[in-house]
Amino acid sequence: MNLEHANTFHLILMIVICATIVITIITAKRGRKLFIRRIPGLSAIDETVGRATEMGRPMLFSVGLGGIDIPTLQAMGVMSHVAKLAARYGNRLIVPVADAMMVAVCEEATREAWLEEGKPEAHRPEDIRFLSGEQFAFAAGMMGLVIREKVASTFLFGYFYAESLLLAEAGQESGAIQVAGTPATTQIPFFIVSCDYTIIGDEYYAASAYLTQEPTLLGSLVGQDITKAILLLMIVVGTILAFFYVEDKNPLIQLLTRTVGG
Amino acid sequence: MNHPDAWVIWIGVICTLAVYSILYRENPVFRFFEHVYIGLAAGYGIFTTVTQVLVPQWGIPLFKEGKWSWIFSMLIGVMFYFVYSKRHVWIARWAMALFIGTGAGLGIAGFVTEFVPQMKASIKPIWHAPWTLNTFSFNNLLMFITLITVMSYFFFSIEHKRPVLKGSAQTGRWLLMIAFGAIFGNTVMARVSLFIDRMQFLLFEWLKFHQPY
Amino acid sequence: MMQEKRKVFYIRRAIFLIMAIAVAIPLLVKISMPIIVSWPTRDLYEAVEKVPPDKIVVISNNWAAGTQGETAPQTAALIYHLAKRHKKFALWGWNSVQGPLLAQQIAEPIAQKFGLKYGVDWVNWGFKTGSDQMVRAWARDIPGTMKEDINHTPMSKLPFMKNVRDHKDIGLIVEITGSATVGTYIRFLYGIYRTPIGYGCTGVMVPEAFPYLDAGQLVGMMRGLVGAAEYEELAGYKDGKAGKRMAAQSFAHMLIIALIIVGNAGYFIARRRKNAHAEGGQP
Amino acid sequence: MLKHRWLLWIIIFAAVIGWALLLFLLGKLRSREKKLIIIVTTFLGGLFYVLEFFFPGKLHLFSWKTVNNPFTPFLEPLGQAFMVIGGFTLLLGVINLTMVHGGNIRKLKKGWYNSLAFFVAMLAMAFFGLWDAYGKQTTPFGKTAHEIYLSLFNGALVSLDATMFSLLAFYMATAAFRAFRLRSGEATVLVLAAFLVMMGQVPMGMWFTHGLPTEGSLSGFRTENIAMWLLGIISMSGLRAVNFGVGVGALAMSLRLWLYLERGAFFEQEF
Repeated sequence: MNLEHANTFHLILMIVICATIVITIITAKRGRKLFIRRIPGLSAIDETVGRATEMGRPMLFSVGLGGIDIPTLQAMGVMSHVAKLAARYGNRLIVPVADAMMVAVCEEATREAWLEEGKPEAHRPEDIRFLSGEQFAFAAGMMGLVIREKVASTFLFGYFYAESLLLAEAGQESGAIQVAGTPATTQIPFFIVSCDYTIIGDEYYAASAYLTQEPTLLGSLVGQDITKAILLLMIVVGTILAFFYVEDKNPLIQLLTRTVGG
Repeated sequence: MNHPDAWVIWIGVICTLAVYSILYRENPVFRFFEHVYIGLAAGYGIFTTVTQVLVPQWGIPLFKEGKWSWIFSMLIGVMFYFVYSKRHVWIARWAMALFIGTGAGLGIAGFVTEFVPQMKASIKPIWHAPWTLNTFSFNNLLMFITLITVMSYFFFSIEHKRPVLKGSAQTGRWLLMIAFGAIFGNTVMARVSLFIDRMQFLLFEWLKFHQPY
Repeated sequence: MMQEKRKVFYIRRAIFLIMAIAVAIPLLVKISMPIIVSWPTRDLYEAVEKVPPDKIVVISNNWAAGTQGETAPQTAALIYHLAKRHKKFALWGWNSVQGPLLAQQIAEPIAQKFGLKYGVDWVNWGFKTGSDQMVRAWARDIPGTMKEDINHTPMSKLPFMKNVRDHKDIGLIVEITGSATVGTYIRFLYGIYRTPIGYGCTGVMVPEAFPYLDAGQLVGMMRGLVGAAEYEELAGYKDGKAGKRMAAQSFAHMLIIALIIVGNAGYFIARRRKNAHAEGGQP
Repeated sequence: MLKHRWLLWIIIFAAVIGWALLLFLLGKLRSREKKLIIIVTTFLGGLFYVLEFFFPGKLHLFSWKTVNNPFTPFLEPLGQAFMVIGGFTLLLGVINLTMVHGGNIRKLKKGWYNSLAFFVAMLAMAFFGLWDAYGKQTTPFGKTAHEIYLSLFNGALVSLDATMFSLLAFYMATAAFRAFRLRSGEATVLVLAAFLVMMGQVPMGMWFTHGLPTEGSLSGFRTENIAMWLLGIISMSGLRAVNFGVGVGALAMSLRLWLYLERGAFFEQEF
């Protein structure tokens, strides 16, 4: 919990994990064919964009409440995919933002998406809407936005807290198709009850690989799988060792405790 | 706030009712108060940023204590504003890159600090010496099964068709749904309690109803 | 289709209205609600009862205004019990500056009611910065770490501190918190000295606490507001805030449960009708 | 640190000019070179935190010398610096809001008065708050400013926050009504778990099983015990398993960003 520095065990573990991920990325880049199973929630993204286009109503993509950090940058990856689709089909994409620094990042990412589709003049910077850095002021603003702009589809990706259900219910109220995913695990139940498609757990971090089919990202995904297998194996071995646990006097357990630390 | 002024209560009541009006439908009153709310929050953001960050953490070290190197944190901050310039947008990107890099570095360190203790906590004896009925823990067995099966559901690079993995992933999904249901139920208490709070404010502080308890 | 939409619209508003009424009525009309005490709260109560008279109870207030809806009634119920039994207790906190201050506001009227003297029967050590290292040092030397109380009175001037030196003088520590702080006590007090630790936390934190409880690292726990209400019931605290809200809380929960049942009944009826219709439509 | 005040101003002035000059000169570089600068910056930014963490707190070199972690002393000032940099980006949000709402007012779009209300609220809150913190408080105006600040904060902002938060109680009720249908096996267990936990948390729900003994194996069927068991055993380990995956995903993403392996929104474009 209050680990200040890594010990040798942590260092070795991290070297193994990082090497695994980097190696799978490199082999994937060299052209190894990789398989990724179907992830229903992610397959729905393209379809959701298509429906908004048919209805001729705008889409809304929220990247959550985070600043420039890992979960939010992953949401940005999905956002730029959706932005490219929006640019291709000539649709509007409204991006409510809750962090001042993210205004700049979102502005950049959307502009790039429109540029890549060859329509830089169609990019509307005024659709990047900073609402508020305060949790519930942001929620109020976004609820109003969803209902007033009559958005046809909403995407809720990124780090959300208690406001998750407010945002999703506003979309539900206005009849939008909603796709949501968050690494904040305790908020997932609220997305499940009020969104059409929910991306659960680390499907969230698989999203950009799945959507772009970029070899680098697919390779990374395979590396993640191997890493999870390593962690799983460690837990299994640890649990088997724990069969020999005698109160807290067993040297094996003590050794384990000392190496794993924490 | 033990004896708030009458008009503070009235402001509170108007704000409360305006927000609850969205329960009927989006309406001009809600819209007005939504804008007021965002305005107040923005103003409060300016206020806290100045009083808690810019003055004590930057202004005082720089101007009062003469630590001149703090000027650079302002210069880096200003770089973000180049996002509005098409030609110089790379300057903003440069500043963003610094934040992305630190975010990544913290992410790598954070993995160890967050998950190694959790891994240790997941290793629990299911049945330990002297291996009698008393030392067998059904709960620990169940926790172990939940952990394994749920993790197996999240393997992406293998098709969930092989019998063992299929069974495990399916079990994992069911257990995950139980977990989500329980979390939903657990959150109800906290949210309802917040609403009771508001209701007490409206009934007793504003309408001055007699408190029966 | 349009009619279906209208129906959904009205049902939704009806639910909102019923919800508001379900909460308002038990607040306006006294509805007595038998409080059933769950075992973690009972265990905590009994652990407090068992503290020997020569030892003190420490209430660690690592909560702040944001979670006071749940944590303040817990603190009040606990202090009421301690004051009623004339057990010596100390307040402090190291996670939030507000915690010990808010606890002081709770403790003063209760102590006055039972004629307890500040500095003799109870103290407030105030807020101390630092976490793990400070708590470790504190366990070895309480007056040395604290130096002065919340009113800046030196420890040596407080009669309460005469027999309080280190962890051996603590009969029980109750951690009341809205964030993940209890681990520090479990590792450095229970882990090293086997000092009993009690716990009061917000409802959303209950799942994380359960393994500690199961392993005996925590002697008992108040789970959110309902835990506070149960403790009030055990301690006989009639003016407690949590108990008064339990009727409204129960009504709201039961309403949601009823809604689930009604929703499903409607769903199954509609499905059966649809099936029957489909069968009827077959040539 | 500095003896003369004017020296400080000269240094600040020189730093600003030097910085502008540096940016101007770097602007002359070709876009590939600029890209390289950005990649290196990202790497260095991450490298510091990685080294700081993986370098032991105290390194014992065969007992003849002990080296303290050389990076840890910089951790706090660096954190403070990042906070200050973040503080300076504050206006990005304000500019965005001003452009949107200013546009509404200028063009007298439908609902322009809402935008006006936004400006009034923002300026009032910031002005009276800052006056309360830094202005003269003893003057009559100072006292009024204090009063206005407090009523804006306690009366309006706190109520708005609390009320927005409490809307969740309503939405949870409708969401439960609408979505908790026993359509499939998975949905059924989800609903049952939510149902039991809700029961086990209020006196009325616990009352249904209060006849069961408090001790022994039957006590496990009391609603409060079922609720705690669901939360403490299945929820806790289920969420932990999900979090392992999420953590690994975040780690992989961190690695990709750090080592310039990410293909996403950021490093693609030529300048």
